[in-house]
Amino acid sequence: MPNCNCEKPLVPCTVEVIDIVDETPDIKSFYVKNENGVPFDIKPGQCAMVSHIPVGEGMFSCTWQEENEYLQFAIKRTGLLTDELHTIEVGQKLGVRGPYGNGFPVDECKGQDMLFIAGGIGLAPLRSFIKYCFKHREDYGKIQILYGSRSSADLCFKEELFDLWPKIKDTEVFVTIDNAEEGWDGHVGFVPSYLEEINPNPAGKIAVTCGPPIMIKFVIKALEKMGYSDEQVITTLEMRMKCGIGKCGRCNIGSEFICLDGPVFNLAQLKKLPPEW
Amino acid sequence: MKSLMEYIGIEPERYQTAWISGAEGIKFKETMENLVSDITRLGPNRKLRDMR
Amino acid sequence: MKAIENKIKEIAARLLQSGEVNIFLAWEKGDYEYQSKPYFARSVDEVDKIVFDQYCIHNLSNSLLKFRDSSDKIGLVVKGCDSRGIVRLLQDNQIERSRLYIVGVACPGMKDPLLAMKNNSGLFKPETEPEVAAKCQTCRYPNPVIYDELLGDEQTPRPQDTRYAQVDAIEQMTADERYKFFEDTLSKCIRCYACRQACVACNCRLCIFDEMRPQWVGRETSLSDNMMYHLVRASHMAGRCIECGECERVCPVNIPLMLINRKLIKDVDKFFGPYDAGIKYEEGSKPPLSLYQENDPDNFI
Amino acid sequence: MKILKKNQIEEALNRMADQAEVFVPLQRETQTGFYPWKSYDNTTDTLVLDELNVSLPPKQVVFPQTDKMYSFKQNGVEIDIDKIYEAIEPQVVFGIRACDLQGIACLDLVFLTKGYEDNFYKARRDNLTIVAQACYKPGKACFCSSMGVDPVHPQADVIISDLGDEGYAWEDKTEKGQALTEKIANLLEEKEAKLPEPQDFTLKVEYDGVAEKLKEMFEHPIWEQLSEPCQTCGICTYLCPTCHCFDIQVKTWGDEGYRFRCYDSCMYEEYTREAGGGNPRGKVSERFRNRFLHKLEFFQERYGTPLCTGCGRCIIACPTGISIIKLIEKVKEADTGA
Repeated sequence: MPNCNCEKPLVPCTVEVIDIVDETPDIKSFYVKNENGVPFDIKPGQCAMVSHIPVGEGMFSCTWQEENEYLQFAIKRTGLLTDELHTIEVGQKLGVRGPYGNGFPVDECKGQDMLFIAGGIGLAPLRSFIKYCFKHREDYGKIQILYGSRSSADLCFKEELFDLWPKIKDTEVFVTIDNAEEGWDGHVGFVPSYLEEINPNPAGKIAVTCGPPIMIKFVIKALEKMGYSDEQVITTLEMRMKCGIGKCGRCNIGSEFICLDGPVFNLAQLKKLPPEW
Repeated sequence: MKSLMEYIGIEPERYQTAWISGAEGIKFKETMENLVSDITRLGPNRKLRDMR
Repeated sequence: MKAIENKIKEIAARLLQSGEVNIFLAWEKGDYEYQSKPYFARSVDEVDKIVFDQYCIHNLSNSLLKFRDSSDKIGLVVKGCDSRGIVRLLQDNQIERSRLYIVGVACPGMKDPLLAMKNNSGLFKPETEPEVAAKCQTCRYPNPVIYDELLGDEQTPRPQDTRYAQVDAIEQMTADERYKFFEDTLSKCIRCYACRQACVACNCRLCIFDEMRPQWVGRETSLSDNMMYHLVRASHMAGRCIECGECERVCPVNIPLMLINRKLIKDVDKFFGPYDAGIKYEEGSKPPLSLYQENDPDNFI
Repeated sequence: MKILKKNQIEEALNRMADQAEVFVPLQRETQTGFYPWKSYDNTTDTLVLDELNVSLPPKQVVFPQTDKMYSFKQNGVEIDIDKIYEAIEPQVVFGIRACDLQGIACLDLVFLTKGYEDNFYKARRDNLTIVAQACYKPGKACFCSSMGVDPVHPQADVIISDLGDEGYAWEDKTEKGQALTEKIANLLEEKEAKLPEPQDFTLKVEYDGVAEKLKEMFEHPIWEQLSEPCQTCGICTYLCPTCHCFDIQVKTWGDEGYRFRCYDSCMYEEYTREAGGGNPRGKVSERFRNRFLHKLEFFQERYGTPLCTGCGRCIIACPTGISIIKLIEKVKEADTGA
C-alpha cells in the first residue's frame, strides 16, 4: 500500500477530487483519489490532513475509505479553509497527508454489541466505524445508532440513516432533531436525553460517541448513569491541529497529543488526563 | 498614513488619495494619469517587498 | 517613597476592608532588589506585600483589561502616564469609571527593572543605567490626570526639547536612508507581540493580527511582514498612544518603537492639534481620528 | 591538552566558515544572539564568548523561526509541489552553553522520536557540528544544575573552556569534533593546563518530585494567582531554548507560493482557537498553566526530562517579573490536600 508520509511527514501528496456530494446545507462530502486509488491506507477513526494547498490545511477524520478506490471526507463549512473547500469543483487537486492517530479499536470490539451516538458533523468519524461494522457484519453483535442534529436539514447521510442502515440485520437507527419543525414526525430533543429514553442495556456493549464537546460530556454522564463502565465508552476528540505528528504542540491534553495518541480514547484513558477535553 | 509611509522611506507619491465623485469623470482621468506618470517616474518599487 | 508606599497600603486596606473594591492593583517586590512587579491584592492580609519604589514602572492600567468583562470593583495605583491609560480605556468604553478607585501618585520618574535585569544577566554587555528610565526622560505628565485620591508632591514636567529629537533626525534623512534605517531596525523583530500586549491602547477584543479570515498580515519574520506589523500597529495608535513607553521598554530585541509612535503623535498634533491623547476624560469625547470634521486635512490619510 | 589562543579565534572561525555556516555568539548593537560568522561586521558586532550567554537562544540554528518547507505552483485545478527545502549545508554552532545544548537535546526528542522524524529538522541536525563552551561561572538567573544540566560537561562534538590569558582548552569528543580539530590543527598548541574550578550557583531549586506533585494540581488556585500579572506576550516562549511549538502557514502570490512553519506561542489566545470559534484554553490562566505544566510535568512524563534547562532567559526578560523558579517553589509549598 502506498504511504506518502513516511519520509517527509509534513509534505502532502496530491490527490484529485473525483466527486463532491452535498450532505446538508453546510456539509459536503469530498471523494479524493490519486493514481493508486488511495494515497495511503487509513483505518476507521484515523485522520488525515487535507490541504487546499494555496489556502491552508486542516485535520479531518476520514469518513470512509473504499479500499484502493477513494477516501471520503465529510467537511463542514466553518472557517477559512473549509469555506474555500466548499467552493471547489470536481477535478480540483488537493493535498493530503496522513494517516494520523490511533483510530477506533475495531478488533477489540469484535463480538460485542455496538452503540453509536453522534451529534451533527460528529457522525463523520463514526461513520467509518459503522460502515466497517456493516462490512464485517458477522464480527459484531447488535448495532444501534443514535444520531441527532439541530434540524432535519442538518442531518448528514440521510439515505443511509433512513433507507440503508435500518434494513441491515440486527440494526436499529434512532434519529432526533433539537427543535420541532413542520413535516418532522420523528423524535425531537437533544441526543443525551433521547439516549436516556432509549436506555440501552450496557451488557456486552461498547458505546462510541462523537459530537460537540458539550454533547459528549452529557452523553458520557448518561452512559455512566446507565451503568456503562469506563472501558465501554469510547470517544474521539478534536482540537486545533497543525502538524498531525505530535510536534507542533497545540493539541495536547496533559502529556498526550490528540493527533498522535488519540483522537480515540476510552473513558478510562480520558479520566487519567487533565479535565481539559 | 502618507506621512508615516514617507517617514519609513517610501516615496510619498506611491500613495495618493483623492476625493472623486461618480460624476467627476474628468477629474478621475486626470488623477489616474498623474498617478501613472508619478509612478513611471519613480520606477519599480523595491521596498516593502516579500523576499521570495 | 516609603511614605507613599505606606499611604497606598493604608488606602488598599481601607478599600478592601470596606468592600469598596475587591481587587487592588499595585506592585510587589520581585526576586531581585531591582525588580518590582505587578501585584493584585484581593484581601486585607495581602496588602502587606504591596510596595512602591523606583522600580514600579509598569503601567497597571493595562491590567484593567483583564477585568473588562467582570463586575469587579477595582482599586489601582497610577502614575501620571498610567493615568492617561485610564482615560484611554474610559474613552474607548472598555471599563466604567464607577468600577474604579484611582489612587494617583505624582511620579518623580522610575527606573527600568528590565534594564537592571539585563545588566545583571550576563546576556548583554552592561549599559550605564540612567537616573530615570528612558521612557521617563521626556515625561510631560508626571502628575496623574484622573484620580480619586492623589499622593506625593506635585512634580514638574521634564524639559521637552529632546522629545522629538530622534524623529526630527530621521525626517532629515533621505528616503533611502530612512528606509535603510527601518529595514535594519524592524528586521530584528521576533514578532512576540510583547509591544501589543503591554499596550493599554491595544485593547481590541480581536486584534487584526490574530484575525485569520482574512489574514491581514503574514506571520513570517520576514522584513515585509515585520514592517506591515509595525506600520499597521502604529497607525492604529495614531491619536491614541498615551506615550507611556511600555512597548519600547518591554521589547526583548530593543526596537525603538516610540520613534514610530512619536512620529504619529507629532503628526496628529500638527494636523489636528494641538492634541495630547488621554489627558482629560469627558463623557463621549473621542480621539481626533475617530471623528470627522469638514476641515480635516487630507494629507494625513 | 590542546589550547587555542584567544588571538587565533578569528582565524579558527574563518577556517571553519570556509565550508560551513558558523554561528557565533555576538553582541550586535543592542542585541545578543547567535549570528553567522560570515555576517560579522566589526562596526556593529562584538564576539561575546567571554560573556555568560546571549539573549536569543541558538535553537534557530536547527529550527529557524520562519522555516520554508515546500513551494508549489498552480495551473487551473492542477497543483504541483515543485520544491522541498531541506537544508543540507554543513553548519557549526560555536560557543553554545550547556543549557542551550540541553535545549537542542529536547528538540531532538520532539522532532526525531515518538513515531515521526521531522525531515526538515533532521537535515539540519545531521549536518550540525557543536562546539560548546563549558560554563564555570553561573549568572544571577542561571539554575541549569537544578534542571539536571552539567554546565561544565556539555554533550558536544567539541568542548572549549576559557583558561583566561592562556586561551581556550579545546577537547574534541566525537568524529565530527575531530574533523573540526583537523581543520584548525596548526592553530592548536599542545600544553599542560588546568581547567578552572566551577563556581557555585546562586539560584537553586529542588525539581525532584515537582512533576509528580503537579499531577494533583491541575485545578489548583495557584494558576489563577500566578498568572495574574502575565500579559500573554510571547517573550518567554520565543527566548526559550526549548519552546518549539510552531504554526504552519502559507504565502501565496498569483499562481505560486510556499508553505512555511514559524514559531507560535502557547501564550496567544489564537493558538488553540478552533475554526468553529471554541477555545479549550481561552483564559490566560489556562494558557499559563499549560505552558508551565508542559515544561515541568507533561514533557517529563512523555520524554523523561523537563522542558526547562535553567538558562534563566524567561526570568530576565519577562516584562512583569514572572519567574519559573518562584513558580516551582510555590508549587512545592502548595497545599494539595493530599
